[in-house]
Amino acid sequence: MALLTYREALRAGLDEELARDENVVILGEEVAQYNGAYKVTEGLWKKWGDKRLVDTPISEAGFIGMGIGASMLGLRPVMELMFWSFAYVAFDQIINNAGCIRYMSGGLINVPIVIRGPANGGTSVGATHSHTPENLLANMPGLKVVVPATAADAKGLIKTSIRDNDPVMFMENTLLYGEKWEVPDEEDYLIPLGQADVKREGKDVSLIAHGRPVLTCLKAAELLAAEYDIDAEVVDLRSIRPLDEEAVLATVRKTHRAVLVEENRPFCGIDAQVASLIQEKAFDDLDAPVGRVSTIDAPAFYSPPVERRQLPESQRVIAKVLQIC
Amino acid sequence: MALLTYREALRAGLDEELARDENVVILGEEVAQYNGAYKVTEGLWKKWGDKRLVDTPISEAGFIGMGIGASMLGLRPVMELMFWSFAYVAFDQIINNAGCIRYMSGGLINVPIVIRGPANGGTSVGATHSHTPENLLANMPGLKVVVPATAADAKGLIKTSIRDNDPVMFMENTLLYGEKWEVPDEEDYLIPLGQADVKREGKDVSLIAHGRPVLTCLKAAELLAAEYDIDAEVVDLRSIRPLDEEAVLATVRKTHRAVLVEENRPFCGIDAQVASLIQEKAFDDLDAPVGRVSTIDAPAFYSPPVERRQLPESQRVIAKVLQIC
Amino acid sequence: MDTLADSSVYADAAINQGLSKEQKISFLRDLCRIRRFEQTSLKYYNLGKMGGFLHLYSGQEAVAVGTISLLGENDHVITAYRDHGHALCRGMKMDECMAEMFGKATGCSKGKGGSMHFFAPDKRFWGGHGIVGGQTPLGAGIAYALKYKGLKACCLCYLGDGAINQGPFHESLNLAALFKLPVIYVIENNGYSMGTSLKRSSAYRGSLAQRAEAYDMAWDVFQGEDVYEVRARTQPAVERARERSEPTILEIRTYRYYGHSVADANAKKYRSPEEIERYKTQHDPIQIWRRHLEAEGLITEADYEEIDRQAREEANHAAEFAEQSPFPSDSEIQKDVYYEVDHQTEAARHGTYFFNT
Amino acid sequence: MDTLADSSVYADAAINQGLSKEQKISFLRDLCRIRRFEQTSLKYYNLGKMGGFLHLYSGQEAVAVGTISLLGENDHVITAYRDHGHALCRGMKMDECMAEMFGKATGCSKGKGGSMHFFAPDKRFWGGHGIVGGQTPLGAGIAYALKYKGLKACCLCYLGDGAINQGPFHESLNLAALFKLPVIYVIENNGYSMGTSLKRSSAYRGSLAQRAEAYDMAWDVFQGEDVYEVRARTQPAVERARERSEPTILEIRTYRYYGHSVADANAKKYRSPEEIERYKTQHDPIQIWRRHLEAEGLITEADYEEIDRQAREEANHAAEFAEQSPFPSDSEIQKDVYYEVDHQTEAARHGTYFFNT
Ligand SMILES: Cc1ncc(C[n+]2csc(CCOP(=O)(O)OP(=O)(O)O)c2C)c(N)n1
Ligand SMILES: Cc1ncc(C[n+]2csc(CCOP(=O)(O)OP(=O)(O)O)c2C)c(N)n1
Ligand SMILES: [Mg+2]
Ligand SMILES: [Mg+2]
Repeated sequence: MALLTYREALRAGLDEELARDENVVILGEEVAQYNGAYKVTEGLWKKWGDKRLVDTPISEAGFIGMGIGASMLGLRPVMELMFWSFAYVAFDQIINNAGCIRYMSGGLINVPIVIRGPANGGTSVGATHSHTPENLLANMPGLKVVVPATAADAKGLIKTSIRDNDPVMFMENTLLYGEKWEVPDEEDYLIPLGQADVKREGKDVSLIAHGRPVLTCLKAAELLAAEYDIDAEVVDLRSIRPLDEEAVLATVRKTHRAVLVEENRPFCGIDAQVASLIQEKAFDDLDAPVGRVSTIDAPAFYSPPVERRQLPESQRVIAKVLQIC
Repeated sequence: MALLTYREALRAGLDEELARDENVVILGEEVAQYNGAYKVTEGLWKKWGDKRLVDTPISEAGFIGMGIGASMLGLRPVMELMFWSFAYVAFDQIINNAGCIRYMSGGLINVPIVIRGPANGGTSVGATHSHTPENLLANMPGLKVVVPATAADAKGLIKTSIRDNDPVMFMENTLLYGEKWEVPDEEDYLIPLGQADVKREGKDVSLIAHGRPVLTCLKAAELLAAEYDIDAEVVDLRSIRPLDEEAVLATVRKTHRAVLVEENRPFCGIDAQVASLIQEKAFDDLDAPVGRVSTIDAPAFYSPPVERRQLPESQRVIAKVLQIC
Repeated sequence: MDTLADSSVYADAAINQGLSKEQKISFLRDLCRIRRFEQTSLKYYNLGKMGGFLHLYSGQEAVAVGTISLLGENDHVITAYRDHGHALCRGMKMDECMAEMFGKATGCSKGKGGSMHFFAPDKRFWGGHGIVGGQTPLGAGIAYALKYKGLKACCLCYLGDGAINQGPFHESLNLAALFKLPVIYVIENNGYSMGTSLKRSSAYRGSLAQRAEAYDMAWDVFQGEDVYEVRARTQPAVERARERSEPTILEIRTYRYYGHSVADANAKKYRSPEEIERYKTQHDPIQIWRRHLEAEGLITEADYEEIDRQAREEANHAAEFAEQSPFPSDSEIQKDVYYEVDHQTEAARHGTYFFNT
Repeated sequence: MDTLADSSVYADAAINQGLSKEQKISFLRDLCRIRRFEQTSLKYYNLGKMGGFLHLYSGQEAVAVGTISLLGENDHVITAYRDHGHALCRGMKMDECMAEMFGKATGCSKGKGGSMHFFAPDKRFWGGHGIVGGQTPLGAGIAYALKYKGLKACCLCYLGDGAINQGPFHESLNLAALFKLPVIYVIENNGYSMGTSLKRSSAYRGSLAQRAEAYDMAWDVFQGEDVYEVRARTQPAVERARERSEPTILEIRTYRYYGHSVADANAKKYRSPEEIERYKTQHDPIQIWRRHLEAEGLITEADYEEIDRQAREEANHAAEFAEQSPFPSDSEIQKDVYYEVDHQTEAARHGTYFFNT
């Protein structure tokens, strides 16, 4: 296995899919000549040229809508949002066109697009640039939502997402781009959507998360083991819609306690749905209420040290675990 | 008390606030000369003239952003979306400008706007016109969200919303516009935001809802009483953010069972949050899992008879109650 | 203004000179079919057989018939919610369209789309879109795909005069001009967006189409009541798209006889009855075309009556078909949401897709 | 091109003829203050004292200084994330601005906004906005409020050359022209949106400002390196707004010395070092203005050095102030979200506002 950064793993996935299918085209602001604002697409323009890597104007509604239209004719546009926060200027195109056209046409059309880019806080870019809209998008039947937490998952999931015939919203994390993980070397490393991953086995409590909070949970789990003799299981949802409900219920049935950790703001966050699911389908398995740890409920604070504490830190995860264990 | 339609009650509220405060201005497509697509503003242009009632082009991002800008200088724009479904073309203005400017300015600015219009299914206008985005908007700290279910609530809440110094998202219902209710005659009938209303007292199970599903619950409650001898309490949230958590917990502590009913699509719907709240804060009071009844999870079906069944019907509410009682 | 005389210059245009008698008659047939289809829809809508909105195209028929008549094998069409005319011109059947409006399982979208959402990808017709202006980036995207695939082809993307003030349209114009996309934006300027006249919704110099200059794009503006004129003035744009892969804005002046939708309670308030009457009597696209064909000796009055009768009959038959078709079953609700789920593919083997409560 | 000679026509413009020595020197002071403020920010940014992005305005100073110098009591300003120059010109203090970038409680936004989000409503400065083009409807709205209140005033709304391709900007233009709003859109055309040159992002005829014609709106395009020129060419727009309540687009050609933001790894790839050097030596707004004042005998070289020294000192002092200021406490996180909650009003007595987990 090679040690790759999250960014390199994504790039390798994109590169392989560009090679595999000539209908794959990468569109977005600064993705080509500039090599990507966060360098995910570095070198791809040089390798694949103007047709496959396309720099767009700052017109998210326009170019995402354009990609949706092109996908109806069989292209497979992979569109980069420099930040997922900018999705809101294109929200109608995403919800109503990508999300509804298949349905409204009675299944005559499908929209095989991927929209990808970072969605996270923690880099002091302020309220408008720190949105994590996975809950807003996963609310919409017709869309799929994926949030990889490691380099290997990033690679396996981006490849699957590009091959998927439905619109996939793929959310990355600027704080992970430079982090390294082992990534399997196999020719076609694919991870199916809808499959959670137990990132750490444990028996006392389930920590369920997606994206960077998975790493926070792993850190918390180590501390819980070392300092409190609590053996936490860490489940990475990976894919939000489809959601691996089985895996969620399985871990809860095993540990009987769950703490859900996410970067979403809490009101109607992903973990509201997961908590609702657990209490509905594993009511009798629960020995305590499901705990939640989210971003502290306010727009993103700019000031670096404060923003760090606004995010779900491992200390807050531990405190919540201790509260219910 | 006068018997008014929901539409008339809203209009009376708007009219009174136009009279009370010269900074109140109503903006939107067809609100003035055409009298409103759903006739909510009928007669107001004739009475108040071009300055106070303003027809806009079909530019939701533009005119809502314009209203936000004007509100920073003290105007109090009340902006009609012909359907809340069209909010998505203005989503960035709503989330990032209305929702974040106060925060990013450290409290120097406030945005006293109201955005109002219908958000509901049930009239066969198809997937793109049937969105109920209260969950998406209430996710955002900085925004307030209100969903009145009766004429009296509509009047009392629209007046409060206009006077509120924060941005209020006010969601009405085309199926209710023509329905009649008693509306108090008092000079200044105001209902505070954040106050739920027990629309029917009961002791066996709590039906918690907002908007038109409140009426569905009332109907279900009658049937439950008549046919199953189950005495249901019906709690109308009225305001989603702020949310009357006390009222939710109080009714659950009283009945020990809850069924949540909404028109939202289920994944991360309002009721995911309410279920999460109940299981967290009233865990030991629950005798059964919290049940949920939502719109059947798909984009809105056009065909009238099918769409009716896609929405949360009283039969589905009753079935869910019987399941947990 | 004598429309017939004026338009002789258009009749003589090369693109019209090459028309066969059959083709010309088929245009008349299409004009009549659209009109009769909509009159029948209106009747059943008023009988409560349909839900939602019904936006009638009556009065604007020559725009769809004229522009779409120029298209070939690889050309594509997309439009807004006032889509009956374009759909029929693209070869969709009255049966499937009428059944769609009745909300029946036999509808073109299985009853999931309704009047605003007719689709026929096999006929290169991509809807039918309800969000004002929302289809305009899709139109650019279709053109993008055509160019990507190296086809000499174009996409006609229609929008209303009110839709031009949606931001995504402007983003699309810049993209189309910058990337040289073979898309033709056809503004069907019927003078009103719901109850708002053009002057009250748009600031512009000269014409709406002239906004194209902001993007250094070609444009034209003309009347849309005479199929000859529509074809003659649209053809250069089609050629520009096919041959040079360049976009165009066409503004075609037209008129709708009915209100914005059938539910438009003010239909006769913001426009005078005289104005409506004038259009119906002096500018009706069917009658103008019919007079052309009669003057050219291609049809007699009886022929016209017969064509119209057939159109009416076809529409009535479609209504009967729709009436007799079954409603979709409830099990249809969660179909056609995800391709992979519908096709039970490997990709759909994991996880929950629908969150039923 | 000899800028000084060419610009004598601007120096002689009435609006510049009326300037006092003090005013002219104050412009020099502002130019230097912006430059020094940013150089100091850059230093501390590179030391890791700030988070997020730092978009420097260096090279563009004459645009903010020139345009804002024309404003009076009731006029307003709003801009994008490259906001340091406009903020200082509007009278914001270096201390509060620097502290904001350091994320300190003493910052103008209490450390909640950062570099992109300076605000000073008391100085009629409305930000500092991070979403490209997102401020443009707000600019129309400020103008709307001015008109509503019957004030003879204008709003200057700045945006970049890349921002013109955001749909909401076009919606704003139509609204501004249709409603006759006293807003002046100033496109600060520095030739690039991040790494994308103008030609690769925008299709246009003649100039970006000319897109105004699509809305029958007035426009002008000119160089932004000489305060005289900027004032002389901006003044008619200000008058048009104040006297006739009509909007304008001004495109002001300018240049940024640094990359898009300090994090721009490619800052020297998409532009040649020669290009950057040429601007710095031949088109620097500070040096151009300084030479004017020296040529007019208003200042000596020593005066300039002293003004510049003071600016540097002020900036250093601001950094010290920022360094020594405390960080906000965590209890600040849920403040400034809702007005009613912050003020503990009657309106906030009911319900839960924050959903803490
Ligand atoms: C974004 C959006 N805003 C508002 C509407 C409601 N609406 C539907 S059609 C229409 C008028 C459009 O007029 P025009 O573009 O001239 O087309 P026409 O109806 O005349 O064909 C409006 C306001 C909508 N569907 N979408
Ligand atoms: C809607 C949106 N899309 C993308 C971005 C990322 N972004 C920030 S600035 C910028 C370039 C803007 O260039 P321009 O308008 O020319 O202004 P300049 O930076 O040159 O002052 C981009 C792409 C954003 N902030 N908002
Ligand atoms: Mg129209
Ligand atoms: Mg620029």
